[in-house]
Amino acid sequence: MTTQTGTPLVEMDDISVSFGGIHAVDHVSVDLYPGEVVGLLGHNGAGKSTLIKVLSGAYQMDSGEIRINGKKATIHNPRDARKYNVETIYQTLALADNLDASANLFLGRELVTPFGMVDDARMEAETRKIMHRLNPNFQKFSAPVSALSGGQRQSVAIARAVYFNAKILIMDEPTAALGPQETQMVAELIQELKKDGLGIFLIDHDVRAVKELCDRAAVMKNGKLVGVVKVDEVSEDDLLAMIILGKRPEHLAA
Amino acid sequence: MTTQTGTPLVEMDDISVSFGGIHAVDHVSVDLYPGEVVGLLGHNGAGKSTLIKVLSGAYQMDSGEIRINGKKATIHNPRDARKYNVETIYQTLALADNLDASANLFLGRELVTPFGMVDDARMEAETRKIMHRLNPNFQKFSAPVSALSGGQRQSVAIARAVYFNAKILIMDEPTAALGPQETQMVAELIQELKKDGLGIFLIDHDVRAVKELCDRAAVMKNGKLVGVVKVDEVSEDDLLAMIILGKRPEHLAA
Amino acid sequence: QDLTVGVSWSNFQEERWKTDEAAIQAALEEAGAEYISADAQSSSSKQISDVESLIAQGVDALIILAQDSQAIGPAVEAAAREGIPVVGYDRLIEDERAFYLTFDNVEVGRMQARAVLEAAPEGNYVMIKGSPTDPNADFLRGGQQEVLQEAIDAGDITIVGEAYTDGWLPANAQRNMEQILTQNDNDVDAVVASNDGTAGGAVAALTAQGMDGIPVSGQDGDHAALNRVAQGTQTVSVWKDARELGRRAGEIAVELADGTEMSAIEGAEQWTSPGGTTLWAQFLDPMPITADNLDAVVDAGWITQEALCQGVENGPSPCN
Amino acid sequence: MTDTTGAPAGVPKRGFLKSLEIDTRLLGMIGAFVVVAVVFNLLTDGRFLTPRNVFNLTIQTVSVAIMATGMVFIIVTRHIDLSVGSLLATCSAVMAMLQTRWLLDWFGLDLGAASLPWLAILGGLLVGAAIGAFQGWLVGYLTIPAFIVTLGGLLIWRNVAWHLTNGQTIGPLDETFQLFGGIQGTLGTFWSWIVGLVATVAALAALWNARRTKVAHGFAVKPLWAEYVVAGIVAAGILGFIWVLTSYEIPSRVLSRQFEARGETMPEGFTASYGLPISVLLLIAVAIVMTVIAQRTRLGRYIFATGGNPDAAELSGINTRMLTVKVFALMGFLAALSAVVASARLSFHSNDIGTLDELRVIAAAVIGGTALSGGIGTIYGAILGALIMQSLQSGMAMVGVDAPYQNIVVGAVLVLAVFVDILYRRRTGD
Amino acid sequence: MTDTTGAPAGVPKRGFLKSLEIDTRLLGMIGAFVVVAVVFNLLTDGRFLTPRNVFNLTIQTVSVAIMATGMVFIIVTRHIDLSVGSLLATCSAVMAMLQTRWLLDWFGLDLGAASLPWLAILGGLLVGAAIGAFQGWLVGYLTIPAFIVTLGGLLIWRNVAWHLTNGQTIGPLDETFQLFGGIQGTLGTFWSWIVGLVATVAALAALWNARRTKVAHGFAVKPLWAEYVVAGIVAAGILGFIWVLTSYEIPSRVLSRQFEARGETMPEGFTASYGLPISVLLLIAVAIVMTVIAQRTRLGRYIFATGGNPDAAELSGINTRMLTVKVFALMGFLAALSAVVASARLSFHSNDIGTLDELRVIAAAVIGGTALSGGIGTIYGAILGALIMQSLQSGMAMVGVDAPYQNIVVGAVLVLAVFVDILYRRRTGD
Ligand SMILES: Nc1ncnc2c1ncn2[C@@H]1O[C@H](COP(=O)(O)OP(=O)(O)OP(=O)(O)O)[C@@H](O)[C@H]1O
Ligand SMILES: Nc1ncnc2c1ncn2[C@@H]1O[C@H](COP(=O)(O)OP(=O)(O)OP(=O)(O)O)[C@@H](O)[C@H]1O
Ligand SMILES: O[C@@H]1[C@@H](O)[C@H](O)OC[C@H]1O
Ligand SMILES: [Mg+2]
Ligand SMILES: [Mg+2]
Repeated sequence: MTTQTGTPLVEMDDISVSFGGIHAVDHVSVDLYPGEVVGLLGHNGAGKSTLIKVLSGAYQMDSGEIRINGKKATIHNPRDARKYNVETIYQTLALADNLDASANLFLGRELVTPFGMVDDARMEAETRKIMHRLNPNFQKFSAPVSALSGGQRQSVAIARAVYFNAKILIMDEPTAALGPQETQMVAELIQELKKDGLGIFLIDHDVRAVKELCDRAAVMKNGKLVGVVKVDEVSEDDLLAMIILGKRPEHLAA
Repeated sequence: MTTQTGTPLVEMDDISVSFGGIHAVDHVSVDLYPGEVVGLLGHNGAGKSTLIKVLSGAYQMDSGEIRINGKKATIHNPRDARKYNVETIYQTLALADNLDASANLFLGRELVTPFGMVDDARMEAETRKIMHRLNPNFQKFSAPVSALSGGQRQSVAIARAVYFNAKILIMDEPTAALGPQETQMVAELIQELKKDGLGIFLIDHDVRAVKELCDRAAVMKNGKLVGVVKVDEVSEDDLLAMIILGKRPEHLAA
Repeated sequence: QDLTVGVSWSNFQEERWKTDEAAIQAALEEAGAEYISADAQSSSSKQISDVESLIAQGVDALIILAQDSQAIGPAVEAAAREGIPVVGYDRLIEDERAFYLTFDNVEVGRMQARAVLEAAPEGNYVMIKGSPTDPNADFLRGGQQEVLQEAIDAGDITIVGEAYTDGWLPANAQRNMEQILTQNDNDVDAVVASNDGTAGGAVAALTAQGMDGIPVSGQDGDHAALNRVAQGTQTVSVWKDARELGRRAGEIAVELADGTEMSAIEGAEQWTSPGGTTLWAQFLDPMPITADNLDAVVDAGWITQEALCQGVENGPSPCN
Repeated sequence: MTDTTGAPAGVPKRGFLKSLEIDTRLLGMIGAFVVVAVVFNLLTDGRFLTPRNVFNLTIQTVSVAIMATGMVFIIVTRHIDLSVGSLLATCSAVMAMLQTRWLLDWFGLDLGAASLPWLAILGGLLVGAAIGAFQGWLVGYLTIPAFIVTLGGLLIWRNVAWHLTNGQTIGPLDETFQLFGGIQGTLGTFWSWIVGLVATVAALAALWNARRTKVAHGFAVKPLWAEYVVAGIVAAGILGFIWVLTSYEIPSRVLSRQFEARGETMPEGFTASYGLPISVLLLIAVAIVMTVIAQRTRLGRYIFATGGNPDAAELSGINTRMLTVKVFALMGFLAALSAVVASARLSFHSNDIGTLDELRVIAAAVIGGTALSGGIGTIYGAILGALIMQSLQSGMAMVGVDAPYQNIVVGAVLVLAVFVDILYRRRTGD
Repeated sequence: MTDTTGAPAGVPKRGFLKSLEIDTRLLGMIGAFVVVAVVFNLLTDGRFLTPRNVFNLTIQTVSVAIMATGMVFIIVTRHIDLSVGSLLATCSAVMAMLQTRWLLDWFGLDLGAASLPWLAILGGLLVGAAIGAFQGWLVGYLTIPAFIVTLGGLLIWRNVAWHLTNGQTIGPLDETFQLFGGIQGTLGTFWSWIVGLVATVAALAALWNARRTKVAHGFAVKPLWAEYVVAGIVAAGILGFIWVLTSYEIPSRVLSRQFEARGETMPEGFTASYGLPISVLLLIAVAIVMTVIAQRTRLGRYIFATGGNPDAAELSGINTRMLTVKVFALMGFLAALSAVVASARLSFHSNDIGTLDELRVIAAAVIGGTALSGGIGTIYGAILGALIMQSLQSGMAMVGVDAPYQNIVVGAVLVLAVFVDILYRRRTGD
């Protein structure tokens, strides 16, 4: 199916998750290589968010196995995921509304002074640096993030995910709330991170964007994996057909 | 600027809103004719949501005037807006998570029996009908909407806005969470509603979609109106330039 | 035939009631009767339920420590319906069908004031009252006033501060006392406190001003209070020997259950309450315990000499 | 809210319980109650489950249960009311003063006048609703958190009551008024059975009607045999309850006194029973009205919607501020109604009336499955919760557990009940 | 959290207050306090603001204020603790029993042994922290709402205390132990000034250091003159407070007794003052430690993040369950510390110690600006809140207002304070 060689960065093997009887994810397997972007496509409620939340530690899987660099990984909570350098940009952003951008950016990984006190000044300086690169318009450094617009908040969430030397990045509709300029910046960012050898799972409803940004695309329907395809080998319409009909395109069917 | 004739359905005239010193919307005027779709574009935090929330009664304006069918409208809260047949699909959806789809759809406008009791059975039957048209896959009628996926929830929110003979429809990024098939259905829906003579404000980040669906586009930057253009007279790049540079394209500048 | 006697307590917050309970139990055991009980936790409503439940358990006689002398009525009514005799314990029950066994609360108030007045015949007085929601607080205060009235009219004493103590809490009494002292620049000569807990709070406030030793009253014979009497920081604790009261209550309950008429109870007298109800009653004498008669509580086995004299040097007998 | 299941019609095999479509939470609570009752019955040599004790228990439960139904709405809308005990005291004080002093002074009515109790009750209910509405206004319009408003209320209203009565016990209350207290006012055997039969017929008709509506809209219905089983259980429950209450006979002493009072002599072997107390009838009426409000009216729908997502409710055009006023006013009204029952039962107004009731009422609602996070709760649950708590307390008192230990047990049961509820919700994925 | 303003450096004109960058909420609360103080001072002919009464007030405030600091963290994380008063009683009972019975029985220590009070305090603090941690575990790991857990705790721990002491008043407590009570243990003039000076120097150094850090990172700083004004206010505040406390002279009655006890006679005209009470010093230490935790440690950051958005905190890798345990354990520890102060002040343990303290503590935190919706609150606010409430109660007691009316005023002030806070937040857009 894929011609990548070597050990995959992530292997999600036969993962199942159900919520009180509903099979949200049903024996799904996908993998991800370093420097690769894998798109996750599917209708609403297909199980995309649920699948990647297993990897980011937000949900527990009922069965299946996750391997990272070929070794079995045990991820019970977001802290575990961070240990494996898995960073996530959630669909819901996951920001503490009452804290400012820098406190959110460093949440859970605060910089501290030699006495173990949090070093707000240094964190704010770092935040200014990274935000400048990501969103030069961003100025609201000392306001609580509740005062930011949807897109500004998203910028903070993205900054947080990329700042900490992630190896595996999960982006759940990262540009859903973004304007065209910001969307463009995210696209550039993804290219850059790719070059640095990160593996990226990208959930996006925009088939065109997936074709542009991703190497491979995994399509889900009703919790089941329809198939994983190389985006170069399929057309936008092929992808749409997979999403809607839940079948691999004819010419790849074998 | 626009060649529409007759009384506009909605005139928002010189509207300003500020939050503790921040001018979120700064002397903005837009109008909307029956059977017309006006797109609202702008970077994140440009003030789009704030502007339309004034019309839908969620926020109060600091200054300015709203006219509906040429008559001054006083909209202090969402109830007032409903009186003017303004319906809104909010960016945050605004569903009561603990109620099922039909209770949400009819929220605030329940069908009642002759004795004034709410008529759940009739409401569910109605809901089944409309959801079938909008999203044939939708089955979860008796589950609380908290158990629905993002897209399923969005379907409910859309259904609610169009069911009640809206005259003015506000859609704040209605397809942000939707899959391609669902997005397509919303596009078709917009066309249909247009034909019925509704006026629609559509906020969307996707310039291509705006060009396809809208008659005119209003672009905002930093709370100010950059300009209102007919989408036929501008290219996608023109629109992007307006969004990013905050200037009307040269050939329309006069 | 085995008798069962039910006791309905109003609460166990104050230290004394455990002693009362032990005494009642002992008396009942001696008479071969069974003891069952319920605690209303300071709620007159719960007390009605408690009595109903005791009746449902088939008691032959009831002893009731009423939370509220009037609101207990339906409980007495319920007992009467079943022909079960009732002993009103310690606090009045306004109902002629109940036998009243008590130390008179108004009398307790009088005793408190009397002892303080004796120690400080003139000067500025502070009245630390009980909980505003406990009717007893006003009975006590009434008794105190009776005794003090004459001296007040004569201008010998002046009441310079007066405060209810929310929930009888010592901490509240302490704060009120501190504020009254501040307000009067310490120009206070005696404190009439309505029970030992509030007296403890008042004494703590006085100690802070080096004023411990001025007359202070209390009641209940709490161990800590008797210790203060021995130390000289409290003048009087009106001791209602709960063991005596408990013993009598047990005995009377058994007699009534056996069909003895109220009038035939030894020591019973006809008495008319301030509310105008005439009922059969027996009054035990409360005993004001001062430095002069501390031996009484030790002799009675109420408190050990060791506990009474803890930290006391050269005190009154028996601490010398 | 809706009680149709999502499963497509005609699923071949369903479990027995599933077919009955009875709320398993309800079953669980009834189960818990049965366990408590049976254990205490064993410990008290069968005294706990005598008609007489059941009669006592229901009477003892009424006052807290009435308020608990109102607390369900309060908690569902994400608020809390810590003032109910104090509010009860103020209403009780008002009613007591009205019937023993004020009405006499103002209108020159005589003690014992027939209108006296009714005017007093009316006054009390008005005061309760007004104070509740005022607190609701502070919460809804001034957006002060309910916790604070009612914590303030807890302090204020208890002492207002004290002020009104000058700290005194007021009474005895009017004879007619006392009928609401419990044993002082009961329906007797005949009328109890009439009420029982009417209730049974009404319940069966409601079941039948619900089924017909579903069929009319083409929704799935449960199998007919299940319908009959449910109907049977409901009928048996209602009639059984009446049967137990009518089995508690009036002590012959009381009867003979009644005959004496009428100047007759009691026939040999004459018996009569108390039957349904008026206070319990009042509770049942409150339960039915509140359930209808919750499930069948817009008000109820809005209460639950607001609890689920206040912003969404507001954006949907619900006047959530006014709603808050209404919910608190209703709570105040019910507190006043409880005050009637509580003070009638004491036959006096006492200073301490209602003390700590806020804790009991909240505990009853929460044990009954009302979620503090809002949006979830049932009226029957709250009433059952109150009944379970009362059974525990009465049972322990009968067994002779010391009050401090009783409190420890009640505290532990409260925590445990909520924990079990959480586990249950997690399992069923609610 | 961070205290830099977002305004770009060098904005030309700013108002005076704005330049000082002093929290206007703090100013508001201090203003409210000043109004209360001045009004009572007028009503009491100048007695309210005497050094003596200020001294009393601070002592009376300590126990509630210590717990209020812990309650801030509890409420910020969107929880509530209704059990603190009962917990205080249990800790107090444990400490009283340890020093008067158990330690004597177990280790054969003698009454008056030097280690006795310390072992007792240690035991009490451990018990407090352990019970707190247990409640936190129920809340954090078993996900039972804190309202329920601590409502259960309210019932349970008060009665556990009763059980431990068998319902008796225990005391008198150890002399050394009593030093924590307030007036029984004070620093005297000399040491009070030493403490005052050290505190002043430390505060100025902290201000200076904060400025340096900002400059180093190139952030905007306030003008130097503003820096000096703030420094001046801080120094004046600290030293003024010490000055007031050291102006309260020990009544000569007490002094002469002390001389007598030492077998000396008091020199003519000899005076001495109390100075800073140890209990107040303890409160100050608690305030500083808690403020540092809130603003400068990860624990504090996580507490506020969790309050702002619990899900986000969890997804950010914060162990919010463990955090809950820690926050409740801290609350338990502080309740035990308050128990030391409260029982030492009474000089004995009484059954009902701490009754209703939960209300006072929550009220103090909330009056001090802690938002019940979580994420917002300050330590200094809670302490000021406690002080304002205590001033009201003590002032009214001085003026001779009856307890019931005091409660009415306290209830009304609580509601009013929160309302003003809401208006303030709305205006500043927080
Ligand atoms: N916490 C939950 N409890 C119950 N059901 C859930 C929960 N989260 C998701 N589901 C269900 O699991 C299924 C998959 O949901 P998921 O959010 O993974 O879909 P998705 O592919 O991300 O959809 P979208 O594109 O709309 O975000 C849906 O049917 C949804 O209703
Ligand atoms: N409730 C609020 N309080 C304070 N500031 C607000 C509030 N809502 C919006 N703002 C501010 O107002 C400005 C406009 O926000 P708005 O949500 O209208 O932007 P938008 O154009 O809808 O952006 P997006 O595309 O990200 O949704 C932003 O700077 C935002 O920070
Ligand atoms: O003995 C006292 C009792 O009479 C009163 O009612 O409550 C307080 C007790 O101290
Ligand atoms: Mg998703
Ligand atoms: Mg927006």
